[in-house]
Amino acid sequence: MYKIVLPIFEGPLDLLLYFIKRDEINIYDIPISKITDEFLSYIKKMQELDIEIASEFLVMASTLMEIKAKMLLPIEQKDIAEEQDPRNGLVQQLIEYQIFKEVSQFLEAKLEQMQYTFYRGIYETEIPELSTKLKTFKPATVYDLAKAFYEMITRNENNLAVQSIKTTELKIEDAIAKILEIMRTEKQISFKTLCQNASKPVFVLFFVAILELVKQKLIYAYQSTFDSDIFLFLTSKFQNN
Amino acid sequence: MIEKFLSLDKAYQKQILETLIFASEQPITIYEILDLLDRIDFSEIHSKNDAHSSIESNKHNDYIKHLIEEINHELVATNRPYLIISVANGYVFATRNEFGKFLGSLPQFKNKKRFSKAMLETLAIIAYKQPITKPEIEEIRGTNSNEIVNSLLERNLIKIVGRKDTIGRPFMYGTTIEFLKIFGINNLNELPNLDEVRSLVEAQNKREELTLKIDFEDEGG
Amino acid sequence: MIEKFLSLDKAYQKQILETLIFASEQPITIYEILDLLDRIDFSEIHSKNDAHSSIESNKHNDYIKHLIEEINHELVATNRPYLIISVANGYVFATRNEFGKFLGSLPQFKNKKRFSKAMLETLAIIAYKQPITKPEIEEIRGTNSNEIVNSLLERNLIKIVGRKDTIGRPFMYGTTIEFLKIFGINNLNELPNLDEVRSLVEAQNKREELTLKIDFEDEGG
Repeated sequence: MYKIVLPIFEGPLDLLLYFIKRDEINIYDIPISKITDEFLSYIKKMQELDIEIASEFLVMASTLMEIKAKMLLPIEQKDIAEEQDPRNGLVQQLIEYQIFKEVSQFLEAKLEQMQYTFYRGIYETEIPELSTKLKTFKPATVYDLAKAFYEMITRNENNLAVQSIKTTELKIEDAIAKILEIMRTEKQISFKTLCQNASKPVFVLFFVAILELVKQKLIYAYQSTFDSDIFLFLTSKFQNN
Repeated sequence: MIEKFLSLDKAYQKQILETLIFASEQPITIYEILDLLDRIDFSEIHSKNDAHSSIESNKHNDYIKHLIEEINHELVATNRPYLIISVANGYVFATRNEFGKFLGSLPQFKNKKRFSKAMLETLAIIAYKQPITKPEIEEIRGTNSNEIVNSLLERNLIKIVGRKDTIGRPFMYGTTIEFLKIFGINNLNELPNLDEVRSLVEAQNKREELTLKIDFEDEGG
Repeated sequence: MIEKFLSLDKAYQKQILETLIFASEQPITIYEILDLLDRIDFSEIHSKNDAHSSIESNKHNDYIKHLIEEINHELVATNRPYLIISVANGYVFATRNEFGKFLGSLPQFKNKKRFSKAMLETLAIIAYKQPITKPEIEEIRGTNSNEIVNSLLERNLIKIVGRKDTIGRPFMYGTTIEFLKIFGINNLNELPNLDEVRSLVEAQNKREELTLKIDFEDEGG
């Protein structure tokens, strides 16, 4: 056992490719059991080092274990359809990723060629204007626009801590009824769609209503990653009622 | 200080100086020039003379100005249609008037993408909250926005889309097709939503390359 | 058409062309050049010759390219540290390598050219698969790409090109002119052919298999 310094892996695919390269593994015939063990021990090391493990690593771990289980099925079943090697999906994914890694090396080489090329810095033809305005006038993209708006409303939130909130018109019960009414026809809906155009108090109200509905097991909420949209589905309990 | 630069061949000095002004994204001041010249890595270059290294430090400014003048002489003498001019904030390349005048009539050379902070803020409010009246804009910005709204109207980025049924029946404003064109979006739905902007702003705050040390078992070894 | 331009003195033609390229904020295509030359008001200028007005219309492109080449010869001959290069299907002024390398030693210039592995990978995916959504990028990379996409947006290397009609209506992203400029390519066709990259990757994968066998034999022998 010795210490080496590794750059953090870009994700589970990157880690798998690292194992494949390091151990000179034939990508078309991955020793799934060995690589699964390696993968799991990597995750364990991350845990030991108290590094937050991204969900995709856990998903990959379960995929590997699933493949491993399938590989252990009796041989005659494997013979039936050779092309349905349980590793196929993973291999295709790894190769696809390798392809873009390869292209990114091409981009890196282009960048290297351009390392000493610098474009003209300022394009202005109206010079008198330039002298007074250029420092304060900056080119803007749609993201700058959105950022300006975001910063303004968050600034207002801080400055105007005491805002008159008009929640009185709407009660939690109303929000629950509203959500159930929508979901009766829609079956599933995302939280964002639900709260489209909603003011902040209404937004909060909806959120509380959803928590209540989840608690009552009338709906369940699903989120694929931490910061992605939340999708709401009706439960069987609701459908049976 | 800039001894190393001063020890270079004068023609070379001028080329380096011209490069700095050419590539700078803001008008570059003489102090920025001196600072950058000091920090450029000239280690690969062997000095050709040291005639100028004897220049007193307080004369460096004058010497740089003198070099810029010489560059301008060369530019004019070799019929380049641009030269280096000095504006309030520093030095910058600009087209010579006799050629720049041809561009004046061409709309693409009016720099439409540049905005002051106040303009961008006001435009952002109108883009996200349209239709919106001037008093409503002013409520959000907390400041008089009359002039800004007018200049946005003038630049054809916003337009009057109606009147609000409140006291004084104020105009309501909305964005124009020109606005979409300048920001490169097809319709208002393509404006980033605020969650997306939030994650962008937060990402900016924690931009750091992570390197991870891991004890790794080498099974072969 | 550009008869009026062609009737001008050649030295003057070059200056006007150089002005257009110099003043253009983005690489200017030959078609934009021809269009602008056609629209410039030359009424104050009296023609000095009409030697070139006989150029056939389909040769205009070649003639403009020829003028640009001549301008570049002049720029090098008169020791200017920049010249006109062709990138993003257009013409743009840029520093010559031997001078740009001095700028490259300054962090404020160098940092702009710095890209993480993750950024390059993500850019490669977007360049080939555009328009592409974040979930689709993440599927290929097998990892969350939110921050990377945001920082590419922020650096203006990618842009939002629409929304996809699927659940959540996610943004679709595409590459920008800035991307072409930074990487010095004229258009996306200059990127390696994906099928060829695939065969290369597959060959590499198989060669590894070969190497492994050879290694094995070596060990045995």
